[in-house]
Amino acid sequence: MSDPIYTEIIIDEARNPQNEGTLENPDISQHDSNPMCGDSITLQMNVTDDSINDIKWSGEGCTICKACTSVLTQLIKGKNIDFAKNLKKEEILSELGLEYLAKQSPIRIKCALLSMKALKLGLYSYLAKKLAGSLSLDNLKDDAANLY
Amino acid sequence: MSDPIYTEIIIDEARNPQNEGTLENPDISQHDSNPMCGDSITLQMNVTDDSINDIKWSGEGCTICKACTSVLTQLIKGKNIDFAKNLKKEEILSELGLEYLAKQSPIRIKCALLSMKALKLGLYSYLAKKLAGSLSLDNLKDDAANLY
Amino acid sequence: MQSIESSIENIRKDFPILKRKVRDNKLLVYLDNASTTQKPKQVIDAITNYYNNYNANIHRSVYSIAEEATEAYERVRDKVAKFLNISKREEIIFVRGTTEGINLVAYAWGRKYIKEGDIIVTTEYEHHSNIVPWQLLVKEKGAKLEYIEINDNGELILDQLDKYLATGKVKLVVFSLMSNVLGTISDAEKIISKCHEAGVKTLVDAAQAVPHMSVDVTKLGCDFFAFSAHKMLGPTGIGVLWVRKSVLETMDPFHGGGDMIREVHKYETTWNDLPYKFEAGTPNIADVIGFGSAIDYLSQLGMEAVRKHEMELTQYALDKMSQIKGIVIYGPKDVSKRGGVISFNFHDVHPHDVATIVDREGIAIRSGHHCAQVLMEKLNVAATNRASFYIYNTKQDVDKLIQSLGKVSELFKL
Amino acid sequence: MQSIESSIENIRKDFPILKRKVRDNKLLVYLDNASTTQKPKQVIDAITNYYNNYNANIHRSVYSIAEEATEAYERVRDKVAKFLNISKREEIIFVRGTTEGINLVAYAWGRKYIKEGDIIVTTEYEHHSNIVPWQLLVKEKGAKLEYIEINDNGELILDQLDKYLATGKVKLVVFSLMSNVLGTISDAEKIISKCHEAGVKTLVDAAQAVPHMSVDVTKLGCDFFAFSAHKMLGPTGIGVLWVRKSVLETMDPFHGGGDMIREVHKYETTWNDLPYKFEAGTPNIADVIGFGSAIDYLSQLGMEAVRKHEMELTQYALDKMSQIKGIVIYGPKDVSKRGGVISFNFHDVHPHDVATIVDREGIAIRSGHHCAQVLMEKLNVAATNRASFYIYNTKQDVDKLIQSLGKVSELFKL
Ligand SMILES: Cc1ncc(COP(=O)(O)O)c(C=O)c1O
Ligand SMILES: Cc1ncc(COP(=O)(O)O)c(C=O)c1O
Repeated sequence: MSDPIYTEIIIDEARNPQNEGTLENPDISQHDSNPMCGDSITLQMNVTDDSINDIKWSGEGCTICKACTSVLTQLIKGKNIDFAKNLKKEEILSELGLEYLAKQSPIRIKCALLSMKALKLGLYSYLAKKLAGSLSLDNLKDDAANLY
Repeated sequence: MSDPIYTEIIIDEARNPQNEGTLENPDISQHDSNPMCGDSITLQMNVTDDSINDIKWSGEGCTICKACTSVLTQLIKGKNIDFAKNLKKEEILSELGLEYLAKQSPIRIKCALLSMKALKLGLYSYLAKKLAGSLSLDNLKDDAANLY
Repeated sequence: MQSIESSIENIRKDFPILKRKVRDNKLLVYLDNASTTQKPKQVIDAITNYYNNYNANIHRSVYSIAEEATEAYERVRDKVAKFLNISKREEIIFVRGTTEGINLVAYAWGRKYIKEGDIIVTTEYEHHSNIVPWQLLVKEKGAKLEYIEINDNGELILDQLDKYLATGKVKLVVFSLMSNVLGTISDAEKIISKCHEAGVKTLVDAAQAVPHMSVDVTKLGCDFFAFSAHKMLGPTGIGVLWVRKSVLETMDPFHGGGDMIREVHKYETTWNDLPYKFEAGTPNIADVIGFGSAIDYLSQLGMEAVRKHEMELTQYALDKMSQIKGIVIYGPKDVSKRGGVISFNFHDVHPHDVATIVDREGIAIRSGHHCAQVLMEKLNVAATNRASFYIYNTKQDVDKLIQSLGKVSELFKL
Repeated sequence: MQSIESSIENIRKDFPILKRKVRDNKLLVYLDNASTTQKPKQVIDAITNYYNNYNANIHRSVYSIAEEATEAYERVRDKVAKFLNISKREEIIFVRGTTEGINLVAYAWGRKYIKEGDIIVTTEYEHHSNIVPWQLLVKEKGAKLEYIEINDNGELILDQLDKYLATGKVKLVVFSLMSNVLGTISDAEKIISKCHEAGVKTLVDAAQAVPHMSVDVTKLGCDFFAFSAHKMLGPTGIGVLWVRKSVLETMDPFHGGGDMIREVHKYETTWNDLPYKFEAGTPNIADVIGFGSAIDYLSQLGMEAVRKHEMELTQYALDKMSQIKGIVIYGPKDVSKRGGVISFNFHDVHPHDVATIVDREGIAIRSGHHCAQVLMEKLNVAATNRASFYIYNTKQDVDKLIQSLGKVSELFKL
């Protein structure tokens, strides 16, 4: 039987995830959880000059959740906020060969994208505080709401 | 087509019901209604020396309800309380040839027995007040509850 | 879009119960559609197919049939959204029916926002489910319930709404989009725009409207909107409460339990996203899926065609019935202002007796107060007879009813 | 009474879904019965038969099919009464499920009788539906929620109940008759008798018990008792709340609407007899009727036989599972003290991953918090895997599970 989900890459990524931990005084700290399974992630970021110069995550999650979170943090780290704002779910999924999850498994897709949801919500709160009232932020909240 | 329910007897009894009206100072006055159809009957009685020496009814009802109420009041009037306490539904139904209602029409049976329910409940309240605490009354409330 | 009339034989074939014989071998003529409608085999099959092939609890598990069930369930939410032109799927809450929907609003919104001295306005032609929850609420809160009365034509006297709104105390106006007794279609646009101006929230009881005419919730502009699947070809036990998102977001949860939570701790709990916050416990999965088929069925016919068919039948029936000796017919005369619900009485013959006599011919009409006792009091009757139509009814059905009603006049020598 | 084992092939034939192939053409092995059970064709047929032959609203009309529907609906109330040894049919209220049943108690009894400073006692192994409604209630009333903890064997530490009762402030004790995660069967007799002595009311969540063992409500002696049809071969969307009559009579109505009233006037309303006072609106008629068939099916098998079959399977599974590398199994070891629900975890592999791997073989187990996050916190895990059995499961099903769990150890190199 083929088990395309549990490839060596994913298991390894989840076993040795990058950027696990917490930040001292994060500029952004966003918690989110999946009420179905209990996956629960906190994402923390430091921002300098519109650039995400540090990112850490902590929490509990399944192999898919952890692997995706690890990949997400690697993609984001050092990039500027606009990059993170516009990051698409497909970019995370394709890194791990999980594109088909979006179609085949409406339930497991939530594991894969939980950290992305936290990212979008965290950015939303951060930017909303900075630029209170700016309309250009609305898509972030919607993005988060419509991820899955 | 045969219409065994709407015999001339029943239509006549309902068109010219006996004992319709109200009493001045009734010893017993009991209202009951059928939430399904809106049938609504008040039964009033005067009791002297354990005998029901007057009985009147008022309210709204269908042909079956009115005919049965008329028959019930005729059966009860002048009888003693024990007779009324022990009156069986079959006695009312058979007077009008409606025995089969109990089996065939669980809904219309309520029309036929609404006044009997009021009778039993009215007696219960009356006797309960007189002989507060007496156990021998319990069957009346149960009778009323289990009529249909 | 095809007319219903031209395809009625095919439509009737979809409803197995229409072949049913009742009483002395009489073919069933079902004219109690305002109470509940019959179900096409497509709806029944959808339920059976769920149980036979992918029955599983939803939102909770990763295995194959659970995913299929979750997908199918959530797809119905999208169907409801499309059917009623609702743009946000998360505004749609599945409930048991209109009654639960309205009670949910009374508990989860009303108990939070209705205060002593406030006024809730309802109407004289409401179903009990749009009166009793408000009676309970105003009693608890020391608020007041007021009624918009109806005129002799069975229409709401909207000037009375102005009077209540002018007090500045009204917090909520509730009304039925179509009366289940008189058939009257409320002037929703006017009511809601008056309320908007006054900053007052509106609840629409659409139990009789959604099944019988095209409804656009976005255009309507109300805040709460409830209806039942079983009155529109769907299964019993399921219905919809729609709440405008900005309002829904301010509401406390109703039932506590599984699926409506995000995180439960011993002494504190956080809530799930909308709409799940309001769908506690295992939902009625099979019937939601059956309901989806009912929406498909109606969508395919087209709600304009449904409305047209019913208007024709109603006009035909009103014309014929008004000629029967001793009959009184309630509600608007103009079929463009009413749905396919005809309430009537015979002088001196109780509706129950009428229904029983008609039933002997296999014809199912309803007699009683139709859960509208306030209206009965207004009409000064204890009960009425009611015939109500749907997509599978024909002029022959009406003819049979008329003939049978003639017997009533005869038997009771009217 | 025949054993289930001897007739299992016939039993399995009654469940159409057991022929279903999932994923890569694997035969479905359904082991998520604590979540919801599969339905025999008898239940599905009862629903279909209702819609095809006598679909009508109940309690309201005099025509033939309405009478048939009313009869069939009410007969199920009698079946429930007989199945659980309840002597008064009017104590039985049809609700959507356990969750609605418990919430009904919280609203219609709790809001009336729970006051500031009162204590409600629940347990650490409750389902969210027996925690969250009480959290909401105590928050509203300024009361307190306390927990009976569990010991290492997954059993309630009943001394803690004594401690709470000794305060004299406890008004209600709620507990699950069988844990949906650990399978633990509560010592209901002891709990209820302690509460009786203290004059404290008790609520039993029987969602996991009624489907799997013989229960005698009269003997139990509690005041409230709730369970769901969908966990005992019945349809989704229906369940039962039983309330002792002397308590039910003191309760305010819950939902307002049709059927629960006696007389509605503009400003005051009187209530219908029990149980109708608590069944507002069109009920889930079809599913009540389907539920009746489920009760018939289980009665015919005999609940003792059901329990025996599950004990055998559970023992078999516990023996085999405990040999798997890297596995932890929760709950009592003694099968006479537990139901057929086995929760387990692998060191270092998240339950979601386990369920997904097992699902690839067509095996449906549940992974997650099982709506018991308070218990998860106690067990110090985010989630567990859970396999749960029912009458159609076989030792072969268990073997397949064991084999597939072996693959987890392999894949993750445990
Ligand atoms: C012990 C227990 N209580 C309550 C429930 C809730 O039942 P339902 O979702 O049918 O309302 C469940 C099932 O999920 C359960 O296992
Ligand atoms: C106008 C109206 N509102 C509400 C209801 C109640 O709907 P349900 O009984 O499905 O909750 C009905 C139907 O009985 C109705 O006709």
